[in-house]
Amino acid sequence: MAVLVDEKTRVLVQGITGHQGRYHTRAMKEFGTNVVAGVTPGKAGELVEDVPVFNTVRDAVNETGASASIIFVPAPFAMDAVLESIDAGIKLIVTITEHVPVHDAMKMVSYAKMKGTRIIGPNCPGLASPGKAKVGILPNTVFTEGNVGVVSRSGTLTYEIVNSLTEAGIGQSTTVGIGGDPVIGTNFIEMLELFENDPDTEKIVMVGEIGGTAEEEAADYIKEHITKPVYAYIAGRTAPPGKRMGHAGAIVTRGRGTAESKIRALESAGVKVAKIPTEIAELIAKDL
Amino acid sequence: MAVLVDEKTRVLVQGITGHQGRYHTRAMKEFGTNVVAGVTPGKAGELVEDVPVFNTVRDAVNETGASASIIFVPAPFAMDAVLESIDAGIKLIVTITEHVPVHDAMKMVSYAKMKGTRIIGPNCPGLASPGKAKVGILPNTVFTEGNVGVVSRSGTLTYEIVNSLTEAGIGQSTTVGIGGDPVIGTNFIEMLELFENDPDTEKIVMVGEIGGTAEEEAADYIKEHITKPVYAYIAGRTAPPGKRMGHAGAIVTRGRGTAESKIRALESAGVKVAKIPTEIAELIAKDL
Amino acid sequence: MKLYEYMAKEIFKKHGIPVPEGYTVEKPEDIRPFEGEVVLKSQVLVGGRGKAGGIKFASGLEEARKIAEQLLGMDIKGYRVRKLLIEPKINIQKEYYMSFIVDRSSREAMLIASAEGGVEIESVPDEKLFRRTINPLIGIQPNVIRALSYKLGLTKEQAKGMVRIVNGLWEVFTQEDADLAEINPLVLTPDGFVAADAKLIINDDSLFRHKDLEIVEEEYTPLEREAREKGIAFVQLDGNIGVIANGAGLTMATLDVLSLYEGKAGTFLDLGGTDNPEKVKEAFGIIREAPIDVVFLNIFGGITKCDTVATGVVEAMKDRPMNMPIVARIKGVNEEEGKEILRSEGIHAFSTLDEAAREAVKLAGGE
Amino acid sequence: MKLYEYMAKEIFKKHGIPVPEGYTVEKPEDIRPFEGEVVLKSQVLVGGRGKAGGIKFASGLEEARKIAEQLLGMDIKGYRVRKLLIEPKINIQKEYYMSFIVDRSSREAMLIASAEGGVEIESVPDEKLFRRTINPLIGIQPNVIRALSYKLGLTKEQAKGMVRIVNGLWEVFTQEDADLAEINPLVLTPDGFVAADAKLIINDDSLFRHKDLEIVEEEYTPLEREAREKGIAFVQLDGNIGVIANGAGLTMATLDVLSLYEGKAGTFLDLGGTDNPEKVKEAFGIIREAPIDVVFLNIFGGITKCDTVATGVVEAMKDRPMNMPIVARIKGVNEEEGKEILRSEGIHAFSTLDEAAREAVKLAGGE
Repeated sequence: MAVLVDEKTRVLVQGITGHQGRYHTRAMKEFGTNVVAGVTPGKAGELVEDVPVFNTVRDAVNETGASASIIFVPAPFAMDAVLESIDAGIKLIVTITEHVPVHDAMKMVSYAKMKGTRIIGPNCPGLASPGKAKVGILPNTVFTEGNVGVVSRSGTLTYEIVNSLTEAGIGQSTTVGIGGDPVIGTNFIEMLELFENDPDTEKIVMVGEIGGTAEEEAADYIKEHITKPVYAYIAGRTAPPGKRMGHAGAIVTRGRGTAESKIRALESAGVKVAKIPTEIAELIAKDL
Repeated sequence: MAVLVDEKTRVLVQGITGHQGRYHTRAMKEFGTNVVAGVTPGKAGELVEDVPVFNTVRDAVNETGASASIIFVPAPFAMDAVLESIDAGIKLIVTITEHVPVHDAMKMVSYAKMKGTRIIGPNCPGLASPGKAKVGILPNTVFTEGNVGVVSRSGTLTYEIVNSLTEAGIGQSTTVGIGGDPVIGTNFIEMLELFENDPDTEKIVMVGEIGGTAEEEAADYIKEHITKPVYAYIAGRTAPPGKRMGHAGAIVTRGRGTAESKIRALESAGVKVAKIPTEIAELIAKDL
Repeated sequence: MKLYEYMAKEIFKKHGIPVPEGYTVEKPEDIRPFEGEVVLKSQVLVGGRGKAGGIKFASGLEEARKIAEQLLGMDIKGYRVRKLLIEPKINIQKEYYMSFIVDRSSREAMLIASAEGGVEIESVPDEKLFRRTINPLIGIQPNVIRALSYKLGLTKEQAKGMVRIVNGLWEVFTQEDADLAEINPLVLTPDGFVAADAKLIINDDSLFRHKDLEIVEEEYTPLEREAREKGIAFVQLDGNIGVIANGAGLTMATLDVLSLYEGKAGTFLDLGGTDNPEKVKEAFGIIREAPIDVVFLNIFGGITKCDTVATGVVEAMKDRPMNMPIVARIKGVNEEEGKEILRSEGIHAFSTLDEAAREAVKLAGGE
Repeated sequence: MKLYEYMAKEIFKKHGIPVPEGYTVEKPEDIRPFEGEVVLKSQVLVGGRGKAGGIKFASGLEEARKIAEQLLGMDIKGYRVRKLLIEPKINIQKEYYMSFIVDRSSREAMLIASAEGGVEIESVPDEKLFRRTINPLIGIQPNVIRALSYKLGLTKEQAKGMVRIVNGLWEVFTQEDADLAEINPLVLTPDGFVAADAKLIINDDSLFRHKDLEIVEEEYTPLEREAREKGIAFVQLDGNIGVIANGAGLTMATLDVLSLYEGKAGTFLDLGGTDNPEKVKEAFGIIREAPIDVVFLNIFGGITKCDTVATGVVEAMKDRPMNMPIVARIKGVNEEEGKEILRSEGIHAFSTLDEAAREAVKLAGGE
């Protein structure tokens, strides 16, 4: 088992005929993912990496039984693509697209909640369950099977950390990049809950960053509900206030969202917080 | 046990200072219901039947821990009252108000779904679990404790049927009037599911009427999911097409929604369908 | 409330849906000179006007006025033609169907469209229909219009034109609180899509926020209209037993039971939850105008009390005696008191619906 | 994108929120004759203008022009005053606070209001704040405005006036795609509520659908602006190590690790997911303009390949050599090839962030 995606997941790629869509369709297939369909309006009948393309998500679902979708559609059209998948009955939607307007993000997240659909992202690298499936753009090479669940607001930093886990012989159950935007479909708490309930996950790694209070809320949740050991790294200790550090969500405003506050909250919840990214692997190795 | 309401339910009355609100606050209390608060904007501090009145639902919830609400607010303001309760965290909202615009009904039902709140109604008499609590305007005198669950689109007709059950010595677990409007918060299927899972309910009575296809859909559901015996009565066999028979939802349009179609569907799902309302009690008595 | 075609078209236009440039006349001489051909459309609140001869074409002013002469005052399925909508004839390339309705099952709106327009939508096979529920909180989204355009086989250019139509009709449906907003046929012309016909039913319960709408009453009989004004749920039927009961479900059930004994109701009158004697008097005021032979009163007293209803009946009779027999069935709270009150007026009250119904049918001459 | 007060007020007005009737000037002589008193408000994108002397009152034209002379060109917390907003002084009965923000926790909007306006909202104690999440699909409802009015202790008359303000600000927030829409103070005058100040931050990602908005760039340094135009995520900092990394999180982590070894970053430059050599060259083009002593390149090759990034670096150097040392840390896909390419240009590439950071700090003179 793993969380959210496994070998039974039937993946649909929205925006499959674009550069990113094509590239990652191949990469996902190479990872072992069962990519069953693609959607690009007007391109029905084409094949991309042997995957049939449809005009609409509903056509794709009807023909292929797709159960999860990954969105590579440009930001102005991303909400529409997500809503299309929700209405077609897709239950997991991974939104890779960055620069989605925040009001669009709020709307699609509310609508997904109403319809019982889980959104990961936007502005996220997606997720990977090594040995099973990947619905995302994470590099295939860094993973190895195991029982550490990883949840992160960042992309490359996550690959770095997962890679160091792999190099230290520590495998992962599922790695999820939840996205760097202020409004995201699935947050730390929701992922922690999934990992807590996943029999294949024994330890949890949480990679946070400055901005918002998601890490503080996660710390409260960990104190109350998480029995598995949690390790964390928080990026942005030295970021100046008022400056957006690359991610739309990574900003300290009006004294809120500092790394110190997050680290303090996590430590008081019993989480081991690493000082540099690669230290997480060391902290876990020590506990083995 | 009973479904939806019992002795632990803490009831809030929205529109408590109106004629209907006052009258039914007393009637609910006489039934044994724990009515803890009322809301009428501008009337905070008053008492109605010893129940404290608040300006807002949130105030009422904070002060009294109200968990269910009953709405007597006039139709133009009913949606706002329902939304106020949803946002204040109320999880069961019984909307007595009739003539709620259908677009308002659609909106509030969608919003309730997003927020995990159950709406009963609008345009309904509410529900009663004899010996426990009543959140509604059903007459106190017709009920007796037992294990028949009753679900109905109508008001007086339900009282008539419940009364005949009581006279025949057949008690009820919970009686729910789901409302006579085209768009309602809780439908037959959802009530059937609740009754199926309620250990105190052994038999189910379903009172339908012309209009829509809710009874046909319920019949399909019964075939698949309901193991308890179901008895039904359908009103409107002789209603002419195109005419709205009192209830906004009771209309045969374009050949859809006829009593014949409903009766046929229910009978083919193994439901015993009575020819006159009081026959239900006889059918159940025969099976005892 | 059903609107006339010309009213619906005015509203459609306001929301950006192209409609033919027309005007209404009530007299043949009001038809203005025109070039080309016009269509004269009888304004009645009933379907099938065309087949009934209510829609005609004319090539010149004289012909148009002659046809108008025939149409105005004509009876179409019981509705008198009082107004004609005069429009230039449109150049039809293809006819489509489109509507939004309230979908009870999903509790959302539903968009229905078809490349087979101009016919009754019920006759179009399911596989040729585009049906999609539209959540009222999220509204119409581009992906839905895209899917619709694929299903209808539109060209790219046509699909672009469709955006305006779908969004416009959604605006009509939601902002005007419609039960139904329908374009049939939606016509493709060389200039794009045009709503050749328009059907709009406004949700009755929302009329309080559409004060600007002209009230259309023609779909009711005079007696129904009177009841409506008094806030009484009343439907005129074609039997001779005048049914008054309390609660819509119970009133329907009363009709059904009468029919079991071969009786036929002439009215459906739902007193509702009231036991206000004034309301009861008003109800009798309505029902005495209906062409019936017997009154059948069926009351289940729950919140409503049987004795107060009975008092209302007696008062109504004192005001103005009924010149026909009254059969009552009274059950529930204060049943005995109610029966006693009625008995004082010589009305026999039964306890069971069954007995009472048989008696009413007998008196109505049905048995 | 932060808007100037005068721009925000124009937008507020469009959505029905009363604002003082003002105009902007860039020269003192453009101030028009007036009666009574005016306020001259420096238009800068930074809070605390008042305390910094950027807001002044004047009673006559001459005085106003004299004050304008002083204000225009003045420096407020690093921002030059180029424009003044001239408004009639308003009659303040009471000051309130109101704003809509994006609430990350609830993933909905949040309405914040307080009867204590005109001060920093952070300084208002929690129990004096009205806070309510507003779902974007359902929007503002009457019950919320009612609750707000009770909390703020408004009279019935005032509560009526508040409806327009809350609905207007919600319209601004949603239709203009705002991150923040704030009125502070919201002033109660004898004529009702007026937005005495206006703050509006438009969500950067939504600018594509607000083409009509004048672009405000002053919140960035010239170099940041240049990076922005090239689509590079870049922040200017006050240290002397120029950090380039791929991925926002990794770039932040790089800054943090440098700081662990007492080094200080002078730039935050996120290459993003790209390994396009052109982009790498552009990044070097930006960073060479920053006042730094060392470049620190930190690449984790996942999807991005180390060798293509290295090629980009080498090409950038060939185009125009850097006159400072470059420390690289390269890890991941095609790591060895990447290192080899860099070595050919005399750049030493480390495998661990730790080692590389120490080296960079040493070269920057920090150790």
